[in-house]
Amino acid sequence: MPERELTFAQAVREALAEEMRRDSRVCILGEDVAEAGTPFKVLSGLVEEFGAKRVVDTPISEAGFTGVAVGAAMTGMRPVVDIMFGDFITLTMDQMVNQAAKVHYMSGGHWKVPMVMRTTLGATRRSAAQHSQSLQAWFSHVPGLKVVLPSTPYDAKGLLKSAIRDENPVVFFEDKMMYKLKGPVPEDDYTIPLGVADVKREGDDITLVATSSMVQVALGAAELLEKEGISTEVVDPRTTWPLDEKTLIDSAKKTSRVIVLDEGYGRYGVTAELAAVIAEGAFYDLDAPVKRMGAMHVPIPFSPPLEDATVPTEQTVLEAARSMCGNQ
Amino acid sequence: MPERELTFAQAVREALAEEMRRDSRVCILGEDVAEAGTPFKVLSGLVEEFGAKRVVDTPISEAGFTGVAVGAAMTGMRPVVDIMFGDFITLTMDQMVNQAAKVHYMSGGHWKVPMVMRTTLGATRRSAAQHSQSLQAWFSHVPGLKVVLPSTPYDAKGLLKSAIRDENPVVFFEDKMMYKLKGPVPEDDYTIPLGVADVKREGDDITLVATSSMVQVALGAAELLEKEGISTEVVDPRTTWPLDEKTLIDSAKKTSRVIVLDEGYGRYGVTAELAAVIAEGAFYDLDAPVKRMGAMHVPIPFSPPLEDATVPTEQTVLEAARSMCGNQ
Amino acid sequence: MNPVTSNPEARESAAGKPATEKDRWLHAYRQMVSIRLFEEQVNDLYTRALMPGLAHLYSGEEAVAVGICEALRVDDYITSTHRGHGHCLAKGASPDRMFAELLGKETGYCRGKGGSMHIADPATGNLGANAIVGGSVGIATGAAFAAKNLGNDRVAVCFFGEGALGQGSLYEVMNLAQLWKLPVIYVCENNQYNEYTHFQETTAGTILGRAHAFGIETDIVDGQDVRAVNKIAGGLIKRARSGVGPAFLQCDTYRYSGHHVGDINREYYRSKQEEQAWKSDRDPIKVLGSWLIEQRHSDAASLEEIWYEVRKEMESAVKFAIEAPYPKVEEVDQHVYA
Amino acid sequence: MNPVTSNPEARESAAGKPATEKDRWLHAYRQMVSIRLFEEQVNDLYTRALMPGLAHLYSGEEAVAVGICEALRVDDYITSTHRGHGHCLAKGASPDRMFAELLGKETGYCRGKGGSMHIADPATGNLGANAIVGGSVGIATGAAFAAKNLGNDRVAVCFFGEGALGQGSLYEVMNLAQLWKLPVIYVCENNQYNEYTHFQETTAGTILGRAHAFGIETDIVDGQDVRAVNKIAGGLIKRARSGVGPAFLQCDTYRYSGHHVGDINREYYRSKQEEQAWKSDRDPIKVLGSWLIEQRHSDAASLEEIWYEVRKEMESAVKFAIEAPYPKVEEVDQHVYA
Ligand SMILES: Cc1ncc(C[n+]2csc(CCOP(=O)(O)OP(=O)(O)O)c2C)c(N)n1
Ligand SMILES: Cc1ncc(C[n+]2csc(CCOP(=O)(O)OP(=O)(O)O)c2C)c(N)n1
Ligand SMILES: [Mg+2]
Ligand SMILES: [Mg+2]
Repeated sequence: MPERELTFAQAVREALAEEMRRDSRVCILGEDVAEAGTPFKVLSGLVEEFGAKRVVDTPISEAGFTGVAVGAAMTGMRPVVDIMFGDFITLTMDQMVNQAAKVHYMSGGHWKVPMVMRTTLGATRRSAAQHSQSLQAWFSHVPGLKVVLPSTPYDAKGLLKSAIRDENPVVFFEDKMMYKLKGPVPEDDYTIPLGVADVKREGDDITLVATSSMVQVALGAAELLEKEGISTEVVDPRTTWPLDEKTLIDSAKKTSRVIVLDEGYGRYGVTAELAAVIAEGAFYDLDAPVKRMGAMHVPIPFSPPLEDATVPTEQTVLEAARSMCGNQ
Repeated sequence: MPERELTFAQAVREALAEEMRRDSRVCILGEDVAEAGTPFKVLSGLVEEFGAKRVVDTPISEAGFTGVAVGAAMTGMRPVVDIMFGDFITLTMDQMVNQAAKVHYMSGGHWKVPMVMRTTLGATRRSAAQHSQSLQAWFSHVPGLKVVLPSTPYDAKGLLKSAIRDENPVVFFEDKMMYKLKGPVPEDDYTIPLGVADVKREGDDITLVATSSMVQVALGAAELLEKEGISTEVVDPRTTWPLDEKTLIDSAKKTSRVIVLDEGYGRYGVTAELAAVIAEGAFYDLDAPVKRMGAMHVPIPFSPPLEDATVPTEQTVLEAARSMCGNQ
Repeated sequence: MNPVTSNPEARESAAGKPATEKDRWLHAYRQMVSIRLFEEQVNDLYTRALMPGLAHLYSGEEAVAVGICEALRVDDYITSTHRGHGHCLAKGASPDRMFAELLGKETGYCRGKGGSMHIADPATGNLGANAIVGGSVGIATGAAFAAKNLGNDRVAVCFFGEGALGQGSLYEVMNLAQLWKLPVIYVCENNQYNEYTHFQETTAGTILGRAHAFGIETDIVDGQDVRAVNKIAGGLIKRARSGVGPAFLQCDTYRYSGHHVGDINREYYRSKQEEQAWKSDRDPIKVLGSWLIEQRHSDAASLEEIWYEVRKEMESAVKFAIEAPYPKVEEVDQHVYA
Repeated sequence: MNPVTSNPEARESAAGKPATEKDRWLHAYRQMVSIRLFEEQVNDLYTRALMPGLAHLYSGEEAVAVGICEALRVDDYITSTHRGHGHCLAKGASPDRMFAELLGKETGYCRGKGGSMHIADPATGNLGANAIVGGSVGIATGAAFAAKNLGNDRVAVCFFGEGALGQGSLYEVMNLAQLWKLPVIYVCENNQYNEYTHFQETTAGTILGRAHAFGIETDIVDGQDVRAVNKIAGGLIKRARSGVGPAFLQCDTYRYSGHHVGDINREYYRSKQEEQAWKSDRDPIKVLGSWLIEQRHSDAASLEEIWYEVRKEMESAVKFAIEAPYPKVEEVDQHVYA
């Protein structure tokens, strides 16, 4: 029997539906999540199955309904909030960082906040500076939060189910450009633990450590590199926190050359932490400095030729890898 | 004539007073900034000199008055907003990141936002998890913002004057524990350019790159190391963005051993970027991996013995440096 | 091509000089037609796949932007929204540079860096459209703060959809504006929907009560009647300019199209009949046109002529934009810092 | 030592069983005295440099917390503020574990990790004090959301100072609460000052108008009269519990001390006369005491006896806390994740 394929969006929806069937405390809060199924149509059909009490349309009040989710999570629900564009997490930082992330600790372990925030990342949709950011570095910086960055439909389903079952606040970033990407997704009730990296492709000459949207870019670049005789390993941390340092470092030790890729702004971003961890852990094995590739340090421009220049592509990764391997 | 000494708080106040005298467009907005002169008393006396139209008490509306400052800056004022505790920047992220940082770029260079946000950082005041954070990494991650971390009264005055004269939104972090620290401050109208690191102490065996509160810790550790025969260089980037990479890398090349120190959470924080930059730039000169020291990855606890364990101290830096230099 | 410079009546009225009743309303008519036909072109560019991304059309709501901007001076400020083309045009922007911006071209208002949702224009006091719902309420209030502090007598108008009533920052800044008696007018364009949800499902209590709570002067107007909007706005603007303080104006209106150009099948959230009723009974351009004819300020043929002229203008503006070059890629990291 | 478990009347009243009028108000009296004397000890710990950091005293405001919490069940929820000791005690927390928390000790409610501003206690439905002004409005509303969805009939009370009216999130959640008819009561403790600024300088319009805007049931009460608070709160809580929806209660009150224990010289923002007038004319404990005596529910000596007993209790609670051990340093990274 051929493996079943789902799109990334379908995988997310299936994870939610399965968890909502399994546990009546799971509910969804967000703007246009019900009949509209979100502007990206990721949630289509859920309100029909679970009703408007569990798939709840909210006003445009990101701080407000995120705060409500924190309180609801503390008192017996398992809310999943939907923040349409990752750029709008700016409005929820107090609730996520000063409240959700700290409640368990500040209460000496008494209260828990089992909630999930689903939001998006990624540029190149011609949506300009306020609808194109990839701000996962901020949440990754905050103790008390977990941060998930799925890169395939398979991972999306398994990781989202783990996130919903987790007893802590988890932020789940979905790449908008990936919603239509297809891939095999088992019908089973499988979960993928948070904090375990995945080697998406094995190789010997160079490691590409990539998150979310950049995993597909890395895999594409690996194909091209293969033709040039460069064997490329692609490692996907899958969660920036908890971080599976060992898998990253082991791969770096094996290949001795590493490029880290993340679609957030390059400066003070996810790539900095990953590079620092690898540079420290594989110090004596590296042949060259770890190279970082992220979004250019500019607000994302609207104009297509400019926007395209801000994000790493298969081509720019290929060139960087080639030059690192001395095949320039 | 002996050099004049001021406290850090006095230096900040003097910079503000001088700039307000020089330029009538400079005004201050914040909670209890007028008669109370802020809870830290940093602004005492300013309302008496400049009046309540220029030193403006606001309601407890961080998002609101930050937004007002953005608009006022675009239309001819040069506002300085006061966010009492750095933890409250969570409430201003949309205005700072989606608005202030992007207005110039999104408008194709037409509008400018010459504003300053002054806020605080630092733990060990027994203020617990919501009043002790050092969140400079977030703003450093955002193109369009500049981020200043003064470590001495002298730097505070010179850097704040530059920040106020800058045509861009600048975030200025003051260490609460440093307000009473004294140091020489000239009476002149001097400025310190943003983006120029300062070698606070020269040395040959190891480099401590430290920001804000950690500079004093690094200097203290350097004294102790001196007694053990380890010559320590202390480099203060002074601004995390723009970042003076060259001075950091040059020092690393010289000493070949580096510890980076910042009071923010260690994970995905400022130390990650500084370490990554140095590991890349001085790759062939480093004798050991760059070591990072930041706040422990926990919400800051209230209990004194616990809180004290979360932050690097002279002693822990000493030990790390000692072991790095092989003098264990 | 820029209405502000090309149209003497507009200049005079903007400068506070009384133009004749007839000239004023004919100008308003032309402005509304400009917006309508601008949006027609935008939709066309989208369906022809010539426009990158999406856009949110203002068709149906023209009387709000025009009624209010006709009561403003050219040096007064506005802030606008994701549905901002109407505000920009009404405040005096040129269609050619707007289209260029929508196509990401170098001659666009923002050199292509902003796109549809971020058009800004210092020359007409346009502080910029904003893609964050409620994102500009602080900016508009800040412009009013500056006007008051710098002692010029400018006024700032903050346009926002009724969806922005969900954003807490609106309440924060209304409090500040009233405490400090700032010359800012909050204009709530109640087009009945927040994206795909009727506003009554997201709005407890009343819209005006939200401003009234802060002691702010409030009013409500039929947003399809440009003369009514203009009259009420004129009074509130005069009041604000004189230093009495802010105001909040609810304009009831309707967007003819989907939430954005791609929102085609929308019967799950509103009926075709409802859309049709607004278009046939309450179209702002028809309403003003009938009045102009009734008053003998114009006749059907002359009005037709305006449509014809504006359509030509829009066509050539689109052509200008299509032919314009993209910015050079090297520009990508310019304008990050001033 | 825990008032909830040690005091049968309280348990009964909390369980909804009617206690006698006399017993109810004597219990309320004791609760208010507990808060007053707790805060006396806190100030003392501060001046003796035994307490790390600062604390915000509730003295003067006792009738609000007690009046409201006496109308709640033990399984109802509250959220509290930086000035939270009164809410915690009124909801049933034990002074000993509270003092331990204030000193950062392992036996504290939060194992010393929270301190004065973060006391939380699941056993009494206390979701936690919050050091972010307005930071808990979402949490309280969320607890009400859960209560409604889980079909239990709990109510959530959100205590906040009038300074929190400056925070936009309050308006966001009041809208949600009213739309969804959630069982949450927003209790605005108007003690006249936001830190060092009189609330009239920061509050345009009216306090009640802020909730009225959303169609929320509102009321105002003399926050120095515990019986009045209790009566009005009782009605609103009953209403909320029955599913009718949220309410907003303004309690006018006064803090006797500075903003925090270190705020000693405060004449630049309020006069000694003003402070004295509230203390002598409107002290909530005196007000209730006089009534108890008038009604012959008690006499001066019996009331005196309550003070004596409570003082002893507080002294031993402080002693417990001082003698308690700090948490082990290894605990520092426990409880980051559940
Ligand atoms: C803070 C924020 N949340 C959500 C969105 C997504 N969004 C864009 S427009 C819109 C609806 C806005 O409705 P309204 O304010 O009534 O304006 P209209 O589109 O009707 O003109 C939403 C939810 C956004 N841009 N910003
Ligand atoms: C968001 C936020 N801004 C500022 C502060 C600093 N702060 C602590 S208490 C306080 C005043 C609060 O006044 P009010 O809400 O009336 O409570 P009260 O102290 O009078 O009980 C301020 C400004 C804070 N803790 N949180
Ligand atoms: Mg609308
Ligand atoms: Mg108060």
